[in-house]
Amino acid sequence: MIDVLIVGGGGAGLRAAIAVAETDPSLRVAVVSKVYPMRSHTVSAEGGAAAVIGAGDTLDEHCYDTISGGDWLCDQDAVEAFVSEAPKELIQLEHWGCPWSRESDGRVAVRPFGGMKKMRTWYAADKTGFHLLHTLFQTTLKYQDIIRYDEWYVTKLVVDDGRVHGVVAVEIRTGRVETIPARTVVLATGGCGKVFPFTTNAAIKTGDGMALAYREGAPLKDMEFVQYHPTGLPFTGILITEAARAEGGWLINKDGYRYLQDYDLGSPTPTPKLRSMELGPRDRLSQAFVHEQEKGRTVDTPYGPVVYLDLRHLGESKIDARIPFVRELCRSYQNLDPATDLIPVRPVAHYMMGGVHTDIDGATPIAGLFAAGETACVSINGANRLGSNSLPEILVFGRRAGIAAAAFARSHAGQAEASAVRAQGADERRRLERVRGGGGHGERIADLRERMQHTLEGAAGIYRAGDVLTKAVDTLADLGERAQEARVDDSSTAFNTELISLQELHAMLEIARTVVACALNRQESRGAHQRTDFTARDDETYLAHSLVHRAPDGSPSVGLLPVTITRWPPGERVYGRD
Amino acid sequence: MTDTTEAVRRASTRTIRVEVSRYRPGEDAEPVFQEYEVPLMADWAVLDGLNYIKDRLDGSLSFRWSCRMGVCGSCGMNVNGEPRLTCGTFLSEYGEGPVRIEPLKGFPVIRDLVVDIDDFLAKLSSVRPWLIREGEEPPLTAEYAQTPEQLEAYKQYSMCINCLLCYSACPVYVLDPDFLGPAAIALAQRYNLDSRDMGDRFDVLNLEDSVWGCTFVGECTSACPKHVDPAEAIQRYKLTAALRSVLPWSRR
Amino acid sequence: MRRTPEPYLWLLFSGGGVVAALLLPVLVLLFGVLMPLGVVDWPAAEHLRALLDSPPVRVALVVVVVLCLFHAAHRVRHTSEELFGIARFDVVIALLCYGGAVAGGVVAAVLMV
Amino acid sequence: MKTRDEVTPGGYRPRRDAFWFARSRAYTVFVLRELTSVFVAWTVVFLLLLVDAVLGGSLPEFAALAARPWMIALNVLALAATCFHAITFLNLAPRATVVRLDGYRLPAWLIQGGNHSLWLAVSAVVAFFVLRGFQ
Ligand SMILES: Cc1cc2nc3c(=O)[nH]c(=O)nc-3n(C[C@H](O)[C@H](O)[C@H](O)COP(=O)(O)OP(=O)(O)OC[C@H]3O[C@@H](n4cnc5c(N)ncnc54)[C@H](O)[C@@H]3O)c2cc1C
Ligand code: SF4
Ligand code: F3S
Ligand code: FES
Repeated sequence: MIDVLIVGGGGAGLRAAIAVAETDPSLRVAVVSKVYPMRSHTVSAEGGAAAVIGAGDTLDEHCYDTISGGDWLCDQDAVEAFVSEAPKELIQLEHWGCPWSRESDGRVAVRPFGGMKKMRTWYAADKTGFHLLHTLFQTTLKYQDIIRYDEWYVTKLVVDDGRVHGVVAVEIRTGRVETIPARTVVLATGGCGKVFPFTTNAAIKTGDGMALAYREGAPLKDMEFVQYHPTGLPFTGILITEAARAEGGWLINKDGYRYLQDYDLGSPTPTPKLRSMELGPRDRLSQAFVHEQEKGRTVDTPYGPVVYLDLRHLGESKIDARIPFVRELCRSYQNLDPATDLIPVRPVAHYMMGGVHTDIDGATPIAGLFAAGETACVSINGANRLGSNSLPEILVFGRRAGIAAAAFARSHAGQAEASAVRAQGADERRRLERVRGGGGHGERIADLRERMQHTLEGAAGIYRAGDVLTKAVDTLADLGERAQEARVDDSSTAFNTELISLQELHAMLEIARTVVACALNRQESRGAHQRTDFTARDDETYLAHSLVHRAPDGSPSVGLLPVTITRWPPGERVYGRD
Repeated sequence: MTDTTEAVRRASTRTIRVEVSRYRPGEDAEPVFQEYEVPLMADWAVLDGLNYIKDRLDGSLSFRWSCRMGVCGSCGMNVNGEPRLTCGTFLSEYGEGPVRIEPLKGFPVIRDLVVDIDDFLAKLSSVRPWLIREGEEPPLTAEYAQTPEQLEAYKQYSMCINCLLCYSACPVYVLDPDFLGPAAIALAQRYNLDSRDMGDRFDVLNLEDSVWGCTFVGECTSACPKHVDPAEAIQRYKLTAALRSVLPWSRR
Repeated sequence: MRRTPEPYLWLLFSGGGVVAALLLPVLVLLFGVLMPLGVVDWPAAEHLRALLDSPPVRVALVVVVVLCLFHAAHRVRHTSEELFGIARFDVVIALLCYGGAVAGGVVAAVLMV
Repeated sequence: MKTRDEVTPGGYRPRRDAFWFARSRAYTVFVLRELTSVFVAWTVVFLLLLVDAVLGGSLPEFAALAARPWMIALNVLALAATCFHAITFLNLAPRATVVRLDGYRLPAWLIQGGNHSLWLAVSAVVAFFVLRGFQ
């Protein structure tokens, strides 16, 4: 019997595992991950991690930036906890060996970031997530007792009587389906960017954890808030980090004009100014792109309209010192050199602000079930996450969830395995074996996936409209049914990736429906959620989280939950004017 | 890749032949090549070609991938005889084709293009790849100081994405799977050379199957997509270990 | 901890590699190619003898011979194992290779005293 | 942290490739580099014969042996091999000896340049001592 079973070996999952191992070495901890932990998507985070360290910066300012950046939809108690614990977490990472970039006197260096009033973003060149994840992974190797289930895919949470009892998972390598009983489960499965066609997210970001919890009755929160990052490479969707703008990069349209000045984001200065122009928040920058496109001031390419990111004036040595990965990516994937060429960029789906509804310790409404990281919604990101807040978030709340789960496991020890658990496990095994046995002769998984992605992009992109959303509700429900009959070519038990892709498709369809339902329900514009038919923010009705439950017929049913406001009453979001 | 049908609709009619090694345990005695015609798109990486096959032609093809930006390390395969990251190798590099895709050499094949890397993970942990400190853990109020020069001393060795191309390129490893191998040794050096580390990995590195197994073929370094230069890491440790052996009082 | 002779062998191998690199090409060039071809004349026997008579040169020669032979022995051992996949006979091969080097060293020493 | 203990099926292990060294240019160059050591050994043997001849007063016989065509051919090969050895060995040296001054790493070309200059200097000195004998 596992005491704390962590689903996900990314930053949040590994941080949780270490937290449990450190608080109580007698507990049995396991990490189940569908890819080897160091392949998790945390690895591709580039820009940095925010935490107040420097003199002249205060916790309150970080809180304010986060809350105003989130258009006042953040729970302020959660933000305060997050901001005050973030520095400790980043120092802890340093003590574990993370190669943070340094000042010449040996202190950790910080850089500016979008929407932040102070320089507080720690970075390891522009491979912050890579170094963070590898440091965490290598540190976990120290804890001999943590059990790893590498390349196991969790298909179901076993929940009985409002309490979690473990998971059902497939060992991808052998195809064996096993029930892993556990006193507590921590979901740390990351985001769901793959519900969109054009995304910075890796293939594995399919929202599995959200779907797992949602199917068992846990609500999802704020699913309409999807972040578009303003600077993705066309075609691949590879991210050009915000650090490129923080180091002084400019966004220009086809006339070479720094167009952000036309969208209430301040006026251009030669060197970057905090909370202004290119260092405005992502939602506003991505929205500005859409307006430029409408004005015909973007450049058409085979992969859609683009604007340019101009780094040429930074010079080769600064680019190599601060953002070498940007140069590496541009060279290999775009065949250009940012030191001499303009980089074509366009907004790209990047981050899910919403997720499994949890309290400040990662607890969900299902007893024993916790969630942390991008898969959870605590919520500190509100209607728009600030760049570099997510990495500290996975650490702070990964740790909190781990500790809370450990406490829960201790106080609920000695519980026997229920027969209901075995029955659920057996049902799930039969279902999976049926699918693998050549079940389904309908459409191809890839076709259904593309239909879903396009439906979602059309309905729940940067701008949304009620009528399109309404149509999307039906399209997605229909796709959900067709996916039950999807064609599976692969009947092998060994490393059957098609079986996994189908499970991921089911999860994504589940998530996509909640995104559309929440977007339809929120009749206002706030942060990353912009309705063309309700253009104003409406604090009267919608200063509240969306909470979506799965109805017995599988359709999402949306309600509202008040936002926790402590010290920062809702105000106007001001960028570039001070 | 964003959208295959879109892209393919815009495509020219040119295609390229891709020969993929297929192996299903229990069914095939040994791998066989299967051929597919894939649209030859200017921007397509080899991985995009494989995804095209999986999505459109044959859903039963198995391979690993994730980030599609050269940083997760999961898509290493043997492309026309060379170990490559398939997300960073472009079909257009192979002109008229054909392109031959095989699993990474030197590892047991689990299925099609998927190899067993558990042995590498065990090796990775064996070198104690974490920061070793002595004494009390200091409070979480201040970082350990480290100057940019001290960072530079090990930075390169910290860039390894565990893609295993170096193992596949190293004839010593391919002949002798017990060899600790380039990436694991480079990682040990990453910590050895970190000014914050107080540990000592002499016991695991100064072994016949460890640094002394390397005959300095140097192909690990040529294959490495992240410029880690494991060959250098190993030779440097040979010198360290040799000096330490003759001068027992000299540590590091 | 398991003790291994490899560090010492490697030091001998490396030292031999350096010595061989610095000295051998010029020596084969002179004695093996240019003189036999008549491009340069053979030096007088007495001159060479005089050179060899100086004790430092004698000692140096023994050292050079031993190091270079060790270098060769080490490489031949590893390469033959890799080339023919016979690493399981390592002990025998090592004995043969290093044994040869030691024998060469003994011959040199005998000549010199 | 450890992986879950389970016996998993072995998977397919390809047979040993007997001709691996012919599979890529780089491997072939590597094997050639290693095989220079055979000529290093030969050169040492040749020099020992020379020393023996000098000390035993049979230098003319030795000179005659050395002038046989097959002997010259062998020594031309030995010359090529020892030069190849010298170049590769001296070029690779900076990989093991990373020199740092003031925290900055001495570039490889500097060390290699130094090594090669040393090689030339030593060769010149040796040639000088050997050839000084006949003027
Ligand atoms: C390109 C890019 C750049 C970014 N840059 C930054 C940045 O500079 N700063 C910042 O703060 N944030 C950044 N972010 C956001 C941040 O990286 C992510 O939000 C964060 O890493 C998520 O971490 P996680 O631990 O929640 O999930 P992940 O790292 O995504 O891990 C998810 C884990 O769950 C496992 N898993 C998922 N489903 C299953 C299943 N069904 N069964 C078993 N295991 C499963 C996976 O194997 C994986 O191990 C960036 C994101 C992207 C995409
Ligand atoms: S050293 Fe280079 S080739 Fe080897 S695993 Fe690391 S990144 Fe890959
Ligand atoms: S290729 Fe192999 S032999 Fe050594 S230098 Fe690299 S590990
Ligand atoms: S897919 Fe991640 S490295 Fe290629």
